[in-house]
Amino acid sequence: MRLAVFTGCFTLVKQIAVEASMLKVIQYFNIEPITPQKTNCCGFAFRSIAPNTSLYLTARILAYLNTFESEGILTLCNGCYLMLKETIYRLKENQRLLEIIRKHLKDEGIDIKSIPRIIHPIELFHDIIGIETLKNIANKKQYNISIATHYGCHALRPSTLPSFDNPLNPHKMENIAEALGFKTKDYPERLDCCGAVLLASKPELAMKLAYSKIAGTARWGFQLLITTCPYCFEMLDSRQEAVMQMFGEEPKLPVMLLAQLIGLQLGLNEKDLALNFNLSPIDRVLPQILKR
Amino acid sequence: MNILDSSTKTAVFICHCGTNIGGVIDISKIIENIKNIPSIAVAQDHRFLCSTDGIETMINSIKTSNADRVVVAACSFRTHEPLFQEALHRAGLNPYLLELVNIRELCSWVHENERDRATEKALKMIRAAIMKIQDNQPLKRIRLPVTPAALVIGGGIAGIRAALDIAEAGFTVYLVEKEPSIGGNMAKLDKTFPTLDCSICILGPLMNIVAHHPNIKLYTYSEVISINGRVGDFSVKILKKPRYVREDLCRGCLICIAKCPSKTVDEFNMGLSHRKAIYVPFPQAVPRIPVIDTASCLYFQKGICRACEKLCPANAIDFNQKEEVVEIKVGAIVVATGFEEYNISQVYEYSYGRYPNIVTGLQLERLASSYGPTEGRLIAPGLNREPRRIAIINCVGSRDERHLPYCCRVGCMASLKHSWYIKHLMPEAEVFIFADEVRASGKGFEEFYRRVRLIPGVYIVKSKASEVRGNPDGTLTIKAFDPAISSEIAITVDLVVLEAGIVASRGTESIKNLLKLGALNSGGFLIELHPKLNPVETAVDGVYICGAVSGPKDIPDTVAQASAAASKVISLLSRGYIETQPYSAIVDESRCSGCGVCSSVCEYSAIKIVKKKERSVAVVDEALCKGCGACVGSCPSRAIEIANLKLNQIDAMVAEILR
Amino acid sequence: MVGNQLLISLETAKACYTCFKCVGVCPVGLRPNMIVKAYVGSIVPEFRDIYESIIRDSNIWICAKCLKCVEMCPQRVPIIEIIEYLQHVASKHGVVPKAYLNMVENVVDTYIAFSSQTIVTRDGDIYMTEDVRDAWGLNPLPNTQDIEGFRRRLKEIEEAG
Amino acid sequence: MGLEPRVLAFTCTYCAYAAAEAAGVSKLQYPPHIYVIRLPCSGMFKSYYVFKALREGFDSILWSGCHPPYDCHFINGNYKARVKAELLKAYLKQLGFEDQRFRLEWISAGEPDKFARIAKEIVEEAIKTPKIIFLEHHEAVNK
Repeated sequence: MRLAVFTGCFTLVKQIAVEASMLKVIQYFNIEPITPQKTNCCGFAFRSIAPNTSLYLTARILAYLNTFESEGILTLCNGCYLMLKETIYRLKENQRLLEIIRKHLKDEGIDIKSIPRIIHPIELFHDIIGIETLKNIANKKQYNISIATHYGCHALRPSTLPSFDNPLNPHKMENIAEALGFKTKDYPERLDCCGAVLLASKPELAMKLAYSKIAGTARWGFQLLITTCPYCFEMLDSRQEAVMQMFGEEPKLPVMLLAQLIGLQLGLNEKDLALNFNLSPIDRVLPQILKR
Repeated sequence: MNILDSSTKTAVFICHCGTNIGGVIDISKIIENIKNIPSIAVAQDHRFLCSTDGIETMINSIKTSNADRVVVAACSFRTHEPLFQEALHRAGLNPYLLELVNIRELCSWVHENERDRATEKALKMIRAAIMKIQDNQPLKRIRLPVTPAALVIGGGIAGIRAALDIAEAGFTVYLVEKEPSIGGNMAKLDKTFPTLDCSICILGPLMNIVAHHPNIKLYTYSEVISINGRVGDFSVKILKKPRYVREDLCRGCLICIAKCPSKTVDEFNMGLSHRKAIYVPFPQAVPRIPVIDTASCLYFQKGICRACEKLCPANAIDFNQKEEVVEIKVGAIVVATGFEEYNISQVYEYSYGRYPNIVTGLQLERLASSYGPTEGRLIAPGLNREPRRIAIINCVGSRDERHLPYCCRVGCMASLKHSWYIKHLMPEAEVFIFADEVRASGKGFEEFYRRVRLIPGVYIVKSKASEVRGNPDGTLTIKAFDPAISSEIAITVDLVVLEAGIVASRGTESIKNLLKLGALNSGGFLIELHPKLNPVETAVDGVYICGAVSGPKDIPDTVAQASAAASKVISLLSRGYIETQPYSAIVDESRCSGCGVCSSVCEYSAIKIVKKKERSVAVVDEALCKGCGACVGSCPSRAIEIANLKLNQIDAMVAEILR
Repeated sequence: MVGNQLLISLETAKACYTCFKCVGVCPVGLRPNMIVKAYVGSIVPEFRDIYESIIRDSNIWICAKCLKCVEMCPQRVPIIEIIEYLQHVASKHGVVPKAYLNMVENVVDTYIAFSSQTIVTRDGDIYMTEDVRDAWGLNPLPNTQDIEGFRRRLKEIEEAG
Repeated sequence: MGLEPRVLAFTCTYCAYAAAEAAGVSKLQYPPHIYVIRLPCSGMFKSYYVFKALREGFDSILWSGCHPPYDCHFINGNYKARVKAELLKAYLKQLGFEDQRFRLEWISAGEPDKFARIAKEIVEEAIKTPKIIFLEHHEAVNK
């Protein structure tokens, strides 16, 4: 299976672990990633200030990835995932704008010829690679580690767009963690926002949201939090220390990417999974997971 | 037929309906136009044709002009057709020589902003009707007898009230209830708003009268499985599920229950407690005869135990009882299958089903009830202690486009009643009600609202609660915004009560299918014939509905409807006969080839192929024919038609509209 | 609000029956119901002031786009579309956080919203983006050779309205 | 004035006609080009009605009844209509009529908005569709 991988700007420049770990892991499952050299911003930042431009930027990605033979686009970032899904829907609604955009795309020698399947990492692991495959990897091993799942707002919402899981009560990430031999439980902060959208414009507010997410999750006694989105990872992992310090607390919640967790189970080494970029205290759980 | 050389004389009457029609359509223009049609004997308009004056004018005009056909352009045939038919009768004409044109619902009301075109359309509609009526024939209704008995489906307060009223009038009533006892949802309530009288204390006596009434035959633990026939003559099959306890022998000592070793979830207590495998749902159950639940009985599951059989002093336990089908004949049917709570675990933000100490309104009724799981002490499930702070959230699933678009009509009052319960049981408790609106429109409701507001420790937040979240210590936090103090609030409580939306009970759809009642409203409710004028009648003659099966209702409204349905049944049964609709199929024997296709498509077996003078022809039994027209569609020779809706009449209308 | 289909039909917005559910659920303390009301009332002079103050007020930009209000709204009011519409109007009046403009500038200059930066490891080592990408065998950042054509097309698209 | 185009709606008494009346009660506005004929049941379907109306000059025909499977007041008239209507659709296509000339719809008594919506749609479609021209016999031969 060939999948075009759309990394998104933030993964590209900052959360490189998201891309590195995902590429390594999916190759193990015989998925051939296509990593295009040319790319651009998905347009999320333009949503309200220049709506047409934002549509054009996403359409450009769709058209460019159209030039590769692939069975779908794997988007590593929740924001990009929403933009790609939403743009397909919007352009279907607005034929006039679609024609204008196509004219500009043709200028560059690309075009939206077909509508690709937009794939979220959770969907990839749960539905394409499949729970049974993951169970075989785990090989009935059980860990005494309780995992909190974090889907991220734009992976699920809005429910008006097609979604890979129940937007108000998702369970696929839990299924994956359980298949890998971990414990999960529902917790009220599960679908809360990490605050990343506000990172550039209102950093203090963003930190406050991240704090209530981290502190709220930690009080349920989880040993590890997993996510897939580079922004959520930035807020919950990379900035955990700063966030907690702002409220006079110590970082306490180890955070890992879903691909990293699966990669560890596959026996991939820590460098391949770029685990040295996880700034949260993952040393607390890492030895237990590595002890296979 | 060409109206220019017509020998008929048609009278046309056009109603203004105040401004409903006259405000949009230029009626004088229409009158001018149709006056020129030679067959028109008289063309008149009237401000309100349905008024006494309108009817008298109509009769006089018909008489003086010697008209032999009448076209009335007014409103729906559903509202005034009988009235105008009666007018024809009084004017000496057969009532089926009337053609009613609906220029209100189908024209003036839907084209309010296009007066000219609406006028043109109305004119064409009226002219088409004039063309059509030239071929109308006088028709006669047939009288058929009525079986003097009624079936009532559902043994809640609505079914009980209806059954008692019909039985009191002297007719036999078969009352069918799917649960082991009658009583329905009202038996689960602790108290009723706004008077706070004990629910079972007012329901219990009625249940006992039903049980012993000479005219009522009670089938509990039974279901209706088939209904055939027509108004006045329904045949109904009732499936009696086996109780495994013989009703004729059981004395109601209930020793069997005390000795039964097997336990399962108690449905009557809304899953908040356990009952035995042999059980009566609640102490006041009618009949007070236990039922064995085979799913949890050790004998049925594993072939062991039989303790109840050994210990029963009356030898009433019979493990060999079988299902039994009873066939009855009735003249009328009342559907009173009631409501149930909406499955609110789908309202994810309120976390129902995630934490034990979140209960529905009906569950709180059981918790507060003296014969409930905690015998009247309010205990928060999961915490196993009395809650000190309680939140009540209204409109859970109701008034919500994602779930139920309609108001549940009882939640507001129930929430006030529930806060009263809580304060009554635990005067120290604090109660928070989250309601963006409190709808207190019934008698005594607003007064009750004020009374509850004044109770110390009851706080009403005038907004919808946003979310319910659990805390590690088992308490729950409600997030909301209080507009009164213009601030976000987070209230931590021990128990959350969700006033769930109301939907029709689970069996309603199958009853609808058995009765061919057509569509359902959202929420699965049955549709009344007319929301204002025929609230307890349905599209099927002889079938009546009452109570929450047609939409959410409180107890007074339910009881009023039940009595209304009963009085409809009584007037039908006491008249003793019905008149069939006369629009039956008629066969043109000169064209009929006797091929029999019509007979094969007729669902009512009304058409037989008969040999007449060496030829086979179709013959219609008018008593069986419903006038559906399936035979008309199937006939290859255009030999069978529906009376007063013949092919050439439709042709005439088509041609006239296009003229 | 993606694409210039700006005018969200009043009918869907007017479905709001002011239950305040969106306010209670908003993690940043916005008043979505007030924004909806201002949008609905923007044609009535008495409500016009609120509408204008919301547009001038930078508060509208604190929306974290978590979309919780949209999911919880019992009347399916497209709250986020209204907020983004008002943000659009505000940006037309020059009210827009600088951070957004920075991102836009970056995209116009380099195709992507962020420029290369420092990345820290758990051991305290500090690298530059390009070095890390190279070390892990990942594609380099996009080449900005033909950025001029890209810029021109962005301009034309937005003007096409 | 002038009501062009013209659309004919055959409705069953218990569902579609009830929906049309309910649309009136709710004052749902739709174009006046549509005329309603009330039949007892959609099962009275006869291709003759449709052909006749098209031949006489109607632009589009709507045939409407109760939702399958259970709503039909006469047990299964809607199924009878559906079987014949599907055949007719195929036949009309062969004869060169556009698809939008004939529509079969299920509209329950509780769906006045659906009736109004369909009425609007079908009239708008009819406006877009060119008039039917029936050739006289000799013209057809010459072509």
